[in-house]
Amino acid sequence: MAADRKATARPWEEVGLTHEEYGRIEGLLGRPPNPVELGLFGLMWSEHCSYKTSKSSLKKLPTRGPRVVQGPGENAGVVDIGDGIAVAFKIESHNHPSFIEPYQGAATGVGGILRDIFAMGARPIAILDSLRFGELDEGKNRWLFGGVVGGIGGYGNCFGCPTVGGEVYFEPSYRGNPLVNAMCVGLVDRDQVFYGRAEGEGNPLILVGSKTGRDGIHGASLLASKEFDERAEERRPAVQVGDPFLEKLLLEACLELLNTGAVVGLTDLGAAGLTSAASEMASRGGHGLEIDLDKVPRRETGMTPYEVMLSESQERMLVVARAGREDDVRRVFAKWDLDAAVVGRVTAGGRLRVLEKGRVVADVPAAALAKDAPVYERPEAEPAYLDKTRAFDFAALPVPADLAGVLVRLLAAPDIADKSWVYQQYDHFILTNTVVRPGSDAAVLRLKGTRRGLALTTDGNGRYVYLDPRAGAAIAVAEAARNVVCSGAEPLAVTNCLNFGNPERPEIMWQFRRTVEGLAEACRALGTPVTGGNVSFYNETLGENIYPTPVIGLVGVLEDVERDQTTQWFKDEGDLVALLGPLGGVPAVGLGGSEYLKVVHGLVAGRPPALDLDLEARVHRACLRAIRAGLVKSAHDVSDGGLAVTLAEACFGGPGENAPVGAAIELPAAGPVAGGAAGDATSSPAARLDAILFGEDQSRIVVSLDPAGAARLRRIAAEEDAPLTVIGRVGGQALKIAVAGRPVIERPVAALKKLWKEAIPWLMK
Amino acid sequence: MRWAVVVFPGTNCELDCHHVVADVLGQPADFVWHKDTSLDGFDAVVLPGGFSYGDYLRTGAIARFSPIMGAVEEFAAAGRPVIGICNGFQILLEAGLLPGAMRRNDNLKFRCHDVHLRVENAATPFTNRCRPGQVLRIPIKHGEGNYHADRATLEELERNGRVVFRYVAPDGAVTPAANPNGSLNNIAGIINERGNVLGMMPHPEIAAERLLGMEDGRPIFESIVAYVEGTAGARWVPAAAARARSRETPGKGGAADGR
Amino acid sequence: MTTMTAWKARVYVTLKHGVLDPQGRAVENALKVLGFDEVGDVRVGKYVELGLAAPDRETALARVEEMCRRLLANPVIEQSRFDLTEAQGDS
Amino acid sequence: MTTMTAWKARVYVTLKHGVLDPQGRAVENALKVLGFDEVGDVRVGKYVELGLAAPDRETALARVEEMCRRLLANPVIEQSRFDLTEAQGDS
Ligand SMILES: Nc1ncnc2c1ncn2[C@@H]1O[C@H](COP(=O)(O)OP(=O)(O)O)[C@@H](O)[C@H]1O
Ligand SMILES: [Mg+2]
Repeated sequence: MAADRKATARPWEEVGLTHEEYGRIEGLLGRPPNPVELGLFGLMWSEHCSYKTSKSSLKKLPTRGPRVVQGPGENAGVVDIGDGIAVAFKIESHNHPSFIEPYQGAATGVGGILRDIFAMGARPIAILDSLRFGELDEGKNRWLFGGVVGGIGGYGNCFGCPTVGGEVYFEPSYRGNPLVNAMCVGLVDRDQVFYGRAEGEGNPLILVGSKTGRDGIHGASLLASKEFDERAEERRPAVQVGDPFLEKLLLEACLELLNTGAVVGLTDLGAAGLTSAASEMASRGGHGLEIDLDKVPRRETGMTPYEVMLSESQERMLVVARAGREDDVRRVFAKWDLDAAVVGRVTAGGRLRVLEKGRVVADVPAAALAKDAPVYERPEAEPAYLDKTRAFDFAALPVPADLAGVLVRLLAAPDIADKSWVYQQYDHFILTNTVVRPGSDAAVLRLKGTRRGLALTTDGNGRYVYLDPRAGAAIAVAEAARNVVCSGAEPLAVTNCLNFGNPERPEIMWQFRRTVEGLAEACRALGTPVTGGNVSFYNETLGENIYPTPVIGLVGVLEDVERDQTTQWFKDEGDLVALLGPLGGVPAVGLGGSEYLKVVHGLVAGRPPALDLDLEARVHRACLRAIRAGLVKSAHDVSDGGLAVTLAEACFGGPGENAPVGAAIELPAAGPVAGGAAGDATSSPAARLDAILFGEDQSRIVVSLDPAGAARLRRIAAEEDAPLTVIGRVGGQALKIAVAGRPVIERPVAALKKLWKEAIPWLMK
Repeated sequence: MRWAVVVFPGTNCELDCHHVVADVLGQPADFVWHKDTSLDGFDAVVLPGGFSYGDYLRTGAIARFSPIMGAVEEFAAAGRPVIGICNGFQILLEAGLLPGAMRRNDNLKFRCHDVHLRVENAATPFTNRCRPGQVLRIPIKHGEGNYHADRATLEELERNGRVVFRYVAPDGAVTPAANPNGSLNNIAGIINERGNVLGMMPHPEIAAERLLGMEDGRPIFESIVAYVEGTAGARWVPAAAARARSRETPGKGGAADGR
Repeated sequence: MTTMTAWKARVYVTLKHGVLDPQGRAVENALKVLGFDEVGDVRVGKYVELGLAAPDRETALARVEEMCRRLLANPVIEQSRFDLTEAQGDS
Repeated sequence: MTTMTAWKARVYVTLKHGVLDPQGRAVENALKVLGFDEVGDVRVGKYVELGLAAPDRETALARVEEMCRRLLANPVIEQSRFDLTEAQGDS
């Protein structure tokens, strides 16, 4: 027996399992596992691979819908968007590897999610990235930020898939544990979707792509299933290096191969390498697999069975081909100068048998690895901090005198400031589909050969979720959908990445469950089923947890991309500016957890903005109808920084013809406030200037339109029962805002834009 | 006419170039794999952008040894049009079909954004549909576009109208701020002595459709069509003649001093 | 005041053993295609030359060592070594 | 048949003097920011290690020389030099 590790009294500990879990393995096998088998279980039953803590909660998410072709459980979700086209998409985290080696960690994160997409037979057409770091005044955070952005660009640019959107936030809570989530979207013919299934007894199992080395053994999976401590440095060799050049060849070879009809199923090798790919393929297909390790092409000599099975070498895929078609596979891969080695075959009976030099080194039921990990109902407890944050009294908060100064500070805050420092390092044009590039609410891509388009976005606000996980998670969905609606698309489906602390702490578990409930509720209300996602626990260093951070990736469809695509920038002098949705103004409804509270008052307090999902849906319908009717020249949702920041951003202009332009805005003292606990028809006396200008009340969109269309817009809003207030006009060089007839802000747009644009480059100098 | 779009391992703008030629201009176009050795039957060759061989060692350094490059050299030697875009430009430099070399961008970052290009020579096979001095808005996306050549080469390029595109401000002024990568003399594109091989860092293929918000790249492809089909005026426009025709010749001391 | 000497350091940075070196592999293949069949084991790394002033060799060694550790090499995937010589002329 | 010896070549490629080195400049600035004020004249180049088989030193030198000329360095902006040692062990 080629044992890699010395037998110890408590063998389960070395592979990160508990004594009970070890007992369960013995029960499933009917004997004690040998060291190789135990290693396989250790990885597959890790939190990262098994979802043992999150599984029961995730069942609450709505996953079905008329357009859903494939929900959670495969390499990626798939939705049908009509015209015979389906979209495959998925988001994944690479938080821990990126903390250890930001460039390679982020790069291999992108590499992994790309493979998930082409494993479905889809050609990747877009990448999005959702990032969280500690604040940029600290050198280490700048280093991480720079490295991660470099790595995402480095991989995506070379691979040749545009990175078209994403988000970045900076909060002290991510200082010891940055978040790097990458989403990929691909296109596939509706009836050409491939699945990661091993079927057909006797069919060959073929390992293609890169050679196998000792990269990342115990890498992603174990790292992501443990919290960080001072010893994190010692695990450094676990870091993998990506080769985007090879992955591009792998993509082309795989797509070419799928066209030959020689393929039964394929999957990518990600966390837990061959072990995970093989056991999942076998258990999904209801078959077994036999793998001969001597056939695995290797980069290094002297690798043990354990190392070969667990290697996380990048840029590899596992193919189940039709028997007799091996040469077709070899021929295609030879053209691309890639390895393709038959390493085994599909068997009856559902066992994963691993051989080395003719001897069986592991023999376990594939489903035991892939499906039979224990499921935990971990204890939960409401975190104590919530008593304090909820009790926050806004009455004691002074209203700043210099509101224009507040606007300037918000625009220069890194959370809100221009992100072109990031996305200019990403090729966002390649594949010639980018109709709306990064910088507007959502990216818009055309779909060649159809009239349709896709709108893509990622959203998530950890601060809101920290203050109320259920509400914060619902807001993330609502905001993502709103961004897509503003761009002219109908929200279709959601993928999500749930980044949390250590779930063995009851407070984290409480946050996690409430978050999933909030997601489920919002996805139901907005008609956007969840087709997949990823859970990343143990985002904690030395006992300090990150904000609970669900990140939503949302895909929307434009009926007619030419007609409907809409950006956030004001277009023409003389256009009307209108607010679709409530006016806001009540501090307790809109200021909790706001950027204003954080930047100006140094507070993270209150409850997140109240969200009425029914109102949200009505606003979306009204906006989309107005866009499709050709009434809307620009649409921008109100989010971080509130109405004043939204208006300023709308004035800044975008690429090409969208030059900066001013606006004159007249706001009433306060309107009726939308639903939510505190907000029930509270009348104007409670309204305050800071809440009117910087409150992040939900369900709001600023649109601009030709005055000739005002009556029609009013009619649409009334029919959809969505509040609508005309608040001003586009024109001039300055952004002027008056409330109840009193001017409160007047600044040249050029000056505001300069501060907004230069903030991040200046910090990164 | 028939277009060849050459694909090296790691090329990734081949679909984009093919799309523009075939779908936007409606021209016949084929992919040519780098292991092929012939360009017979083609009238124009595109070396698209991307990361041939991962940009390992140096950009274009390995691709230049691909079997197809022999055919590209012959094609060029026969006076037929070859356009190298971004990585294609880098390959042409490494192959010695164009003079000079690329260094990393001066800020060491990959840069993807629109730039403005001034057409310095409008009488080439690649620019005959542009006006002399016309300012085009076309994006760049590269990490190594910092053009370098020794002084003598630079002077020769400037003197003979071989600097075809220069990075400029939107109003056409040559300024340091308009230079995205540190290229000498703000050079964005150059042509060989004979005038039939162009290398440029910006990507005209992603700026050729109204729906994508940029159309200034299309005239470059249309110019090649006009040239090959003989509707560009003269069938062949040598560089010196091109200079004479161009209303606006670059300043004597090179264009670094603006216009 | 101590008198300073001018030193020249040459730093070689390579990937650690076992770390994938895609660049090395690509260069090796290219060399073979060019007919250098006798070549193997190609690794590509970084080479940094720098000048520094230090009162004595020990100090110079310690400083360069520190530069490697803090900036020039990425200890997660790279290793480094260096030579140190006294600079001739004004260097 | 000639007997072959295993050699190890270390190739150093740098930008020619007079060619501005953006990477060198960036590293120099970064070193200064980290407090290495005594540093100057930083140049960043490439370092290639390779193994080769050749009957004798002269042949090995000539082959590596040729590799540099044809592939490893771009003569327009770069210069290269190399060391050659007999490889120990099986290398
Ligand atoms: N990490 C990133 N990668 C790519 N694009 C980004 C990134 N961060 C922000 N962006 C882009 O910048 C713009 C503004 O981002 P953000 O303020 O988060 O938008 P919103 O609040 O509308 O979701 C968006 O177009 C977004 O896609
Ligand atoms: Mg938005």
